[in-house]
Parts: sequence; structure tokens; C-alpha cells
Amino acid sequence: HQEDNAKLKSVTIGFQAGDEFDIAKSRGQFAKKMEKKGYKVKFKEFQNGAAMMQALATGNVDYARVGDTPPVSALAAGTKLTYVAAGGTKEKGSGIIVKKNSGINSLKDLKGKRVAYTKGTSSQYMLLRALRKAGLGVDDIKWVNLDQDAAAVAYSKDKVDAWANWDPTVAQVELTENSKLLVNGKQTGAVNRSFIVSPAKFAKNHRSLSRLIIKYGEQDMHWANTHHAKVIKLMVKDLKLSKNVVQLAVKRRVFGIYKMNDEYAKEEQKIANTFYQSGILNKQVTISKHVDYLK
Amino acid sequence: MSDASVLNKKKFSLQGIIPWIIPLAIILFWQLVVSIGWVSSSVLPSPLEVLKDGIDLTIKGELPQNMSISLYRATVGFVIGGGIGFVLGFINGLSKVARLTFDSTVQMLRNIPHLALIPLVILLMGIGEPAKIFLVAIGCMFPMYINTYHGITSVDHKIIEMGKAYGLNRSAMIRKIIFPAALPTILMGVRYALGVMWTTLIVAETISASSGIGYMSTNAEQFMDMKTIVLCILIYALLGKLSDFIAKNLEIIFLDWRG
Amino acid sequence: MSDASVLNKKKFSLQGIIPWIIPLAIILFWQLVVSIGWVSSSVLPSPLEVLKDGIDLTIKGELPQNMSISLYRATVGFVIGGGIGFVLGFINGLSKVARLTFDSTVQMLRNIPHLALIPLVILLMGIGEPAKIFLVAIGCMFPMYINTYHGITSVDHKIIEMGKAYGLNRSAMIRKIIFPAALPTILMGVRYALGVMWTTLIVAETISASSGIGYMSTNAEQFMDMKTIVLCILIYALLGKLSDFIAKNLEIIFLDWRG
Amino acid sequence: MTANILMTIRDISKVYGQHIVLKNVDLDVYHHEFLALVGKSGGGKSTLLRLIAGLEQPNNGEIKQSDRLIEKTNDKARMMFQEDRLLPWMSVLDNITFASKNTQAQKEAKNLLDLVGLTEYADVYPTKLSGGQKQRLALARALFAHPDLLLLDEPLGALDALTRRNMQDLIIKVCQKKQITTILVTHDINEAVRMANRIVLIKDQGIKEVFENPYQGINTTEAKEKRALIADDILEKILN
Amino acid sequence: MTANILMTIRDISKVYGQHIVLKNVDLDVYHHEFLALVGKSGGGKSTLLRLIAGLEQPNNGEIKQSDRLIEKTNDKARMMFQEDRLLPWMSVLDNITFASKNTQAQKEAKNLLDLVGLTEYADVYPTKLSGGQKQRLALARALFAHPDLLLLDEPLGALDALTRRNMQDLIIKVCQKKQITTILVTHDINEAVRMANRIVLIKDQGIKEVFENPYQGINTTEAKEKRALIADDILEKILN
Ligand SMILES: Nc1ncnc2c1ncn2[C@@H]1O[C@H](COP(=O)(O)OP(=O)(O)OP(=O)(O)O)[C@@H](O)[C@H]1O
Ligand SMILES: Nc1ncnc2c1ncn2[C@@H]1O[C@H](COP(=O)(O)OP(=O)(O)OP(=O)(O)O)[C@@H](O)[C@H]1O
Ligand SMILES: [Mg+2]
Ligand SMILES: [Mg+2]
Repeated sequence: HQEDNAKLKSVTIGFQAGDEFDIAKSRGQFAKKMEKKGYKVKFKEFQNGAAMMQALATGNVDYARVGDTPPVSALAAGTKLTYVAAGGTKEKGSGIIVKKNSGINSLKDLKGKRVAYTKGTSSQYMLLRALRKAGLGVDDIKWVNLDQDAAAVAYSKDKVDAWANWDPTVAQVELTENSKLLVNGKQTGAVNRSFIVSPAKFAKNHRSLSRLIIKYGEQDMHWANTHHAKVIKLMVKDLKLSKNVVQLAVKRRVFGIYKMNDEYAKEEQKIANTFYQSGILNKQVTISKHVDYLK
Repeated sequence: MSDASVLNKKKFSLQGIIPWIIPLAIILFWQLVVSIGWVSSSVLPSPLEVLKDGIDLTIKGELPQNMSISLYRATVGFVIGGGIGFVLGFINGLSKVARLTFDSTVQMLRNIPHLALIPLVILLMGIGEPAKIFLVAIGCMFPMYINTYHGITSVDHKIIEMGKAYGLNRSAMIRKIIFPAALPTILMGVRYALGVMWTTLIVAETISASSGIGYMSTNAEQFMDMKTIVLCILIYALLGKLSDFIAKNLEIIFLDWRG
Repeated sequence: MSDASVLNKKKFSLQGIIPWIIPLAIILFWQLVVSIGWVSSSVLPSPLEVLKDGIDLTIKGELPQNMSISLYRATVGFVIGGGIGFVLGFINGLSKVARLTFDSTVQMLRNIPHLALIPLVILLMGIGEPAKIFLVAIGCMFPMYINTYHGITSVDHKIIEMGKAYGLNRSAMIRKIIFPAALPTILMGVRYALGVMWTTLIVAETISASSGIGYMSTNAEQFMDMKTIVLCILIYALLGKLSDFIAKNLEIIFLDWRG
Repeated sequence: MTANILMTIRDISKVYGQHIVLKNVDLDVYHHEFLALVGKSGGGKSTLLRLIAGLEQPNNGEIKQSDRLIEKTNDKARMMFQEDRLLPWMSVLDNITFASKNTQAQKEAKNLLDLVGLTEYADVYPTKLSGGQKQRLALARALFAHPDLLLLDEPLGALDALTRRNMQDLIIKVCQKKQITTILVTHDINEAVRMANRIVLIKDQGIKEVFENPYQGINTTEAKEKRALIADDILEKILN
Repeated sequence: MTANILMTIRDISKVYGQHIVLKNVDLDVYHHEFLALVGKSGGGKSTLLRLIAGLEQPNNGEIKQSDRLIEKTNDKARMMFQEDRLLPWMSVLDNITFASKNTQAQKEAKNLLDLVGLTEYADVYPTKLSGGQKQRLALARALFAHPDLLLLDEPLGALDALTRRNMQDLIIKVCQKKQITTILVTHDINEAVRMANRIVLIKDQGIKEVFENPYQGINTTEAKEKRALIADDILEKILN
């Protein structure tokens, strides 16, 4: 059907440092290809998913690349958004880290321990999944809500015993703090996938644009998967992390931008259910109603 | 001031109403904006929704509990930080050597955003209650310092000289001349500090908090719970009004001589 | 003040050194703490590492670029917000009706943490440059308002009366009596506002920024780049020193009559 | 005679809290006259001047100048206060000219500064002046104005005999030249009879008596003696 | 005679910037004497008092009291300034007693308040006082102290003749009773000869002449006449 009116020239994409669009932006191909199709791409950087969802809700971005939990929270809060695409996971690079000498060797050992996480992010979901897997109750650990840098200091000074997080932070902590991943996302089922969401109305009216974005994005991701060295160099510069940290993080990650499918939607639904059951969200949402399965 | 005292009762009740006109106008405008659908209520909930949220949270006990823990942190932080700032300001105001030694450092430290200080605070104080109170104390310290210092260094040289000529010793000089003369400026510092007290809480309560009004506010932001976000903003505004009320009354009580 | 002027050159150079003793002591202690391994350098990098980081970033051009964009935002925000605060403070200081109408609202608004305002700012101003400058302006507005207002309402009634008795019209009264008399307090407001200007930036530059010292700092926080975090703290401190320097010189220039 | 009246004060009273300062005061002030107010410290002289200047409102009665009611600051009057009330942020010269829009006025101000003996202080801040110098500066400021009515509240209290005498002459000269009606508050009865053509004695919350002094400005020995007699008369009335 | 000296002033000079105020001043002040300083406005009288009180240091020379060099605030002297310098945040009564640690002193303070005629104002803030009332309050504050040396800078300039006379007597009485050495700055030569046993004329940056006045305190007609002669003498020296 006839959509994508010719007047639209500029498209705003929200991203976070080190994510899929950061790579696309740095490589430069994406914007060039889009321009050929008559779109000027504006990349807007955000420091966290919540802020990006805020910008999306107020129509300040057209596409937002976020983690798995912010869209769920936003939907529960009544934001009208649509999932237009999914990214890869960080299932091997996210999880719960502990110091090697901490004596914590299994999930059960977490009982009674202080575990750092950041409220409203994947780490909260990750922890809930991990506790369930270990047969522990929600109150069997001490939940310590901290921002990234605060958590880093707290973890290093042993103010917390474990820390739910994801790459590249996990990689960094593993390498600098003599730590290990107690459990990763693959094992807990919190795969930490990224998604690309759009304001519902925009998504409805610009489906072919969305297809373009997926198409060109996927090309960049393919490039990323096959040019690790270049991606690593790029991220070292962008994130100001040391090379071995980035190497570790990039190696265990698969980049990708895919059309939405049932499996991805179900992953999100699980998050929604878990958060609702734990009282974190006070509204149940049905993810499939907010997905555009572009064909 | 003097004309205020001759105002009759009728004018007085009007004086009580006028200050609320703009806040009310804002709320009405806001209700209108939401009602006519200029912004969707998921982006900006209407005042009524926010009120309902407030009532709900009060009934559930969440709001009173968060308020009281915040009040505790705020008060303790204010007392400690304000106290230190006052003492430091006093010493630096009185002693030239102290001033040379400390003032520059304080002026540098006060410029560091509380947000940026968090890692250092955790390093020094851990993640418990002391860390939160410490941050509030830091926040309250600076306005009290600056105003006390400024108040003391601006005391009219003539009356200090008079005090000297009447043989006041250092302590009497401070109690009877320097302190009362600096008090108006110091009370302005209290006014600032009372404001900062609340605004640092929102930062302090990102340190491993699970309660408090600042926690409530950042938590709502994470989950885009606009009703609670706006509710918190309103609560902050009302706390501001309360601080103003306290500051004004302190001025009325302690500065009655200014007529 | 007067005793300062008789100090000879030798004392002067000493006076230039003393203020740096404490900052230096802190840096030495910090180096020690890291050197003896009390904290790992991944948590708290040593001063030398931080310095190296600073030099690196300067050579790469990242630091100067971020500083200059922040400086731009800070200055524009300061001018707009400080200006509005000044005008509002002036009007409220002069007019009783204005005071009744606005003061209470301003006192309420100033209590709202910038962090909590972000959702509203995004709603009103979007995520571009204006939003960031807006937040800085909000921050600078309040200290300028409070001090201007307080300065004007505290002008000695006797000299205002004198002005009246010499037939000054309203504008001349303001220019020749009220403004100069309130200036010391207003300049104190400038001092506060210069501080707030930098501290709001860190919040403002979380709104979809990709440059600026606040961005640099939060970004470093995201990825636990402790060197840059600490570097930013040091930069903030130095900017504080700069603000202090500016404020002091404004005082020297405009308040020379206080001798 | 009424045509010649500049100001009418009718039945005014002034109360501070419980304290009655002035009660049912009536007084006419004539065009171009030089009036002196004398009376005991705390008797209400400054208060009366403040009422005339419109800086305060009476609790009762009314004051009219050129048939206009004085309801707020009296625009046609200028006042030299009992304290100097100088502006610390302005130079000595600017303290004189500060209320003037006339840039030509600079010359007159400098001239006045000469006359009060402060030529060399033109550019310093008034904090550098001695007590009497401050008072003379405030006097120069008052004489610089061109009002219909000049109110002088103890303008010469801090001056030595010689300077005082010179300043008395200066005041008389300027007020005559500019045709200014003047009300002078003074504690020095000799000063009053030397300068004023009428002397008003304030006592017991009101005007006790008005003394005519036709010998003002006359320099014969006889006039001097007559003035001394009037002064004695006033002094006696104050004491009893 | 030297045993009787309370204070020696030797060769002192005081310069403000380029402006020489006092040059090579020498003066002895005797125990329990009443000294008056007279001279033209701006002549350096207040400056000399400030040097004696130790509030300022001379550029040259030295001042000793009871053989101790005055290097900082003179602890054995109390000063009444030319301006009132009252504390606006204290009641009238507290303004008198503020420097005293003696709680018994309350009674003396109230008594003094009676004597300066401010009984009914004990509990109000000094802003409510008239110019002359403020001055009397400052005087009461000075007389309340028990110094070796009392410095009075124009204590009675704002008072009417009657009140002034009463205050003169009060000062003399209190200083005699408490055996206080007093230095009084005044513009009123008659006041000087009435109160002081020596009158120092300050002129041309120094002490021009010291006049002995053996008739102080004597109430015979002859003594009055002699005093008048001394006064005339002083006046003439000021003028020329
Ligand atoms: N702080 C100062 N800075 C500069 N000059 C000053 C200062 N204080 C006083 N002077 C100058 O010193 C001179 C003497 O002043 P001083 O106050 O001693 O005079 P005085 O004899 O008390 O006069 P008066 O009778 O008018 O009070 C004056 O010319 C005055 O301008
Ligand atoms: N603002 C005020 N509040 C209360 N009482 C006042 C106020 N101003 C003046 N008074 C009282 O009014 C009376 C008259 O004061 P006023 O200043 O007119 O006296 P005065 O005749 O000028 O005396 P002086 O010669 O001492 O200057 C005094 O008793 C004083 O205490
Ligand atoms: Mg008076
Ligand atoms: Mg003097």
C-alpha cells in the first residue's frame, strides 16, 4: 500500500554507545545508503534506555535501539510503541559476576548475599530468572540497586558480593577484578536481546522505511561479525575501554538486526510476565499486540 | 515591612490567596492541555490522575513511608552539613590564615556535581545510610559556608571597631556583634541549604536505596511512571514552599530588630 | 581588606601558594592510597594516570572539544537564566504585588531537582540543544533570583528615603541607589549561579548528548572509565576555581568603594 | 497675606505606637521666609520635617504646599537629614549631583564644593571624610537642589565655630539667591536668631510659641542686641 | 610631676595616602585630668583619639599609657565615637550593658538611662530614637564603662541647650566619681572651658597651643568671667 510519502526527508535514530547503530554510524555506510533512498539519518545518543523511551514517547526519535526491558516498562506505562526489529543477544556476555575468591560457586551460594543490579534494566530480569532457576525466593538475596559506576566501586570494594550486568562491563570486571561469570544469560534464559522500537503511529505509517533500516542495518551487522578487528578498534576508541576487554566482549557477541518473530516476542512477553508477577510493573502487557512482523 | 503591619484583615486573606494564583493557573492549564489532548495522558497525566496516584500511594502507605525516611535523611544531612558549613564559614570569615588555607579548596569542591561524586562517596562511605546522609550533608554544607563566610566578612567595620573600643573579647565580639550582624546573610544560607537538602536527596537515593522520595522519583523515571514522576515534582514543589515558610519564619523570629 | 593592601611582595607570593596546600595534600594522599594498594587503580586511578588521561584526551582533541561545547551551553544558559532570575528578582524586590504573585511560585520551583525535571524538559523542549540550555538556565535562574530579590529588599531604608527626598524618579532611584546598594548581594548570586551553571550541565548533558564535559562524565560512568570520571571531577574543581576567580574580580571591580 | 503663604499645616498629629509625638499642630509657612525650629531633643522636630517632606503621613490633619495636599513624597521640597545619609559608592562630587539630570550642573557642584571647603576631596569616596566634612558634603548636596522649600535638620551640628559661621552665611546666601523658603532645625538658639526671621518653639507635643525676628540679617550693634534679647526670651521659654 | 602622667604622646605623625593629618605631635595627659581638644573640622581631632584608642597606628612616634606602648586596641581606654555606632539588634538597655560581664550592672545601666533621660525607652530598639536620643544613649554607654581613660568625640553635638548643659554636668560628675581621665573633643569653646582643666588647640597638623583653665568647676562670677576670657583667647587663636 502507499505509505512513505515523499516529503519525509529526515529520520531520527536513538542509540547508545557501543550498540548496533553505533557501529553503523561509525562505519558510515548506513547513512550513505539511506541518503540514496532520500532519507537523512540523524543519530541521537542516549545514556540510558529510560531516557530514550521518554524521547520516543514525546516523538523526539523515530527509531530507538534499546535493551529488552525498557520497551516493556514503557508499554506498561502506556507508551504507544511498536517493536519493528530485534537485535542480537549478549547471552554469553551478560549474567552475574562474582570474585573468583568469593566462595560463591553456584547460584545457591547467593543466598543471603548482596547483589548489585540496576532497577528497570535487564539486570533486574536476569537476577529474577537466576533466582528462579536456583530455586531461591526473591527475598533470599539482598538487592542492591546501583548505577553502573557506583556498582563498580561497590563491587570492587566488596560492598556487594555479586553483580548482575552485561558486556562490556562484565568483560572488564572479569579481566580487572579477578572475577568470573557465575551464570550467563544463556543459562538463565535472560538472553539480553536488543530491540528497535518506534512510536506506534510512525511504525504503522513507515513500514517500508523500517524495512530499509533492517536491511541496511543487517548489512552492517554482517560486516561487524566478519570484521571483528575493525569493530574492536572502533569500540576501543568509542568506549575508551582497553583492547582486551573489548576483544572479549566482541568475540562472544553476535551482531544482528532481524525482523521481529514470535520467538523474540515471547522473550519479551516473559519479561513482561516476570515483572508483573514480581510487582515491578503494575500492568500486564501483551507484547504481540505491539509487534510489527514485517514481511 | 512596616506597611504590611497596618494592613487590615481583609487584605491579609487576599495576601494569602495571591501567591497561589500562578500555581493554580499552571495546574488548570495543565489539566486543559491534557483534556483537549494536546499531549496524551501517558506522556503527561492530568492533575487529577496525579492526585489519584498520590492518594493511592498514601493509602498504601508507600508515600508517607518514603517521605518520612527522606525527611530523616534530609534533616540529619542538613544538620551535619549545615553545621560544618557554618563552622567552616565562621572560622574562615574570622581568620585570614584559615581563609587563605581553606576557602579556595571549598570553592573548588562546591563546584563538583553530586552525581559525579557518587563513586567517591561509595569508596569512602560504602552504600549504606551514611553514604546518603553524607551526600546531603555535602550539599547543605556549601551554601551555609558561602553565606556564613560572606556574612561575616561583610560586617560593618565601624561596629566591630566600636566593640574593640569597648573591650569586647573575641568570644563576646562574636556573640554580640559579628554573629547578629551576619545573621541576615546566614539565614539566607539556611534558605539555600533547605532547598539543596531536598535536591541532593534525589542523587543520594540512587545509592542502593529502596525507599525515600528521591528513590521514588528515579524509580518512576526508570519505569516511565509519569504519574509518579509528576507527583514527585509536585511534592518537591510543596517541600520548597515548606522550606520557604521555615526560612521566612526564622527571619521573622531572629531579625525582628530589622522591623 | 585594607590590611591586604599593605602586604609586601613576599607575603603576596606566599598568599598565592597557601590556597593550593590542601588540594596538593589531597592529591598526594590520593597517590599514596593508590600506591600502597589500599584501592585498586581500576577503582581509583592514581593522579598520574588521570593526568595522562587528561593529556591524551587533550591531544586527541576530545577534551578541548567537549569543554568548548560545554562552555557554550553553560554561558548561554547562564546568560539567559541569570538574566531572567535577575529581572524577576528585581521586579519582585521592587513591587509588592509582583512579590506576592511570583515569589512563592519561584520558591516552589527552585526546589525541584533538575534530575526530576528531565522528563518535563524533554516534553517541553525536545532533546536538542535548547533542552540542555534550558536546564542550565533554570539552574542559574534561581540563585540570581534569590540574591537579587534579597539584595533589593535589604537596601537600607534610610538612603532610599534620602533618594525620595531628593526627588529621584523610579529609574534614577534604581540606577543610583537600589542597584548599587544591592550589588554586593547580587554578585554573591552570580557566584552561586556560576557554580550551578557547571553542576546542571552534568544533568543537562544526559539528554541525548554526544558531547560536552557532562556527557564525557556520564559516559565514562556507563563504562566505568574511572580515569575519565576522576578527570571530570578535577575539571569541575578547576572550573570552580575559575568561577571563584571571576566572582572575586567582579567584586573587586564593582565594589571598589567598599575599600 | 494668604496669597503669600507657601505651606499650611492644619491640626496635624503624629503618633508612634502609644507615643504621641505631635498633637494638633497648626503652622503657616510664608514664601521666601527663613524659619527656624527649636526645641528639646526628642521633641518632634525631625518628625515635623519628615511630615512636611511627605516621608511620613500624619495620623490626623493635613499639610498643603501651594494648595496641594502632601500625600506622598513632597516633590517641591528637599531635605538635609540629621544623619548624613551619603552614598558610599559615589565620589564626593557625585554625591552632590546624583539627583540632577543637568550635565551643566557639574560646575555649580564644584563651586559648592569649594564653598563648603571640600575642593580637594571631589574624587574620593565619602568614607574618607571626617565627621564635619561629611556634614558639609550633605549640606552642599542640599544647597545644590532647587526646591521651593528646603528642610535642614541640624545641618551644622558637627562643625567648629568658624566653619559653622561660614556655613551659616553660605546657607543664607544660597537660599536668598535661589529664593528658597527654608526651615531649619537647630539646637543653637544664637544660630536660630542669626539666620531665621521667625523662630518656632516646639514643646509639649506642639508649637509653644512663634517668635518674630525682624532683626535677621541686619548687622548693626542694635540689631545684634535685639537678637540677643530674643534669644534669651526663647531660651527661657525652653527651660520653663 | 612625671609620676602623675597617665599618657605620653611622643612625636607621632599620621598620614592617609598623600594627606598628612598629624605631624610630630607631643602631648602628656595627666591622671584624672579633663582635657578638651578643639580645632577646625577635618583638623585631625578624631584621628588623634583613634590613635590614642589604639584603633589606628601612627606612621611615626609612639603613644604610651601607664608606660605601656599602645600597639593594638587600647584596653584601658573607652571611646564614644562621633557617630553613634549603636547595635540595632539590641535593646536600648542592652546597648549600654553589652560589654559588661557583671550582671549586677543592670542597675547602674538603668540609673544612667534615667540620667540621660531615656528611662521609658529601655526596651525598644535604638532605631526608634531621635538623633539626640541616640547620642545620649551612646553617651550612657560610654559613661557606663570603667576605663582609665575616656575618649569622647563630640558627645553632645546633637543636643539642645538645656539637655546639653545637663549632660555636661553628668559627664563631669561621673568622671570625677569614677576617677576617670577624660579627653573630650568639642566644637563648642564654651563647653570646653566649662568642662576641661586644659584645652588643646589642634591646628596645622599639630598642637598649636595648650590652654590651662584653673577655673574649671568653680561657680563664682569671677571664675565665669575668666573662663569667658580664655574662651575668647582660644577662639581668636582658631580664627587666625
Ligand atoms: N580613612 C581615611 N582615609 C583617608 N583620609 C582620612 C581617613 N580618615 C580621616 N581622613 C582625613 O583625615 C583628616 C582628619 O580627619 P579627622 O576625622 O581626624 O578630623 P576631625 O578633626 O575629627 O574633624 P571633624 O571635626 O570634622 O570631625 C580629614 O581631612 C580626613 O579627610
Ligand atoms: N520610627 C519611630 N518609631 C517610634 N518612635 C519614634 C520613631 N521616630 C521617632 N520616634 C520618637 O518620636 C519622638 C520625636 O522624635 P524626633 O526625631 O522628631 O525628635 P527631634 O525633635 O528631632 O529630636 P532630636 O533633637 O533629638 O533629633 C522621639 O521621642 C522618638 O523616640
Ligand atoms: Mg531630630
Ligand atoms: Mg571628628
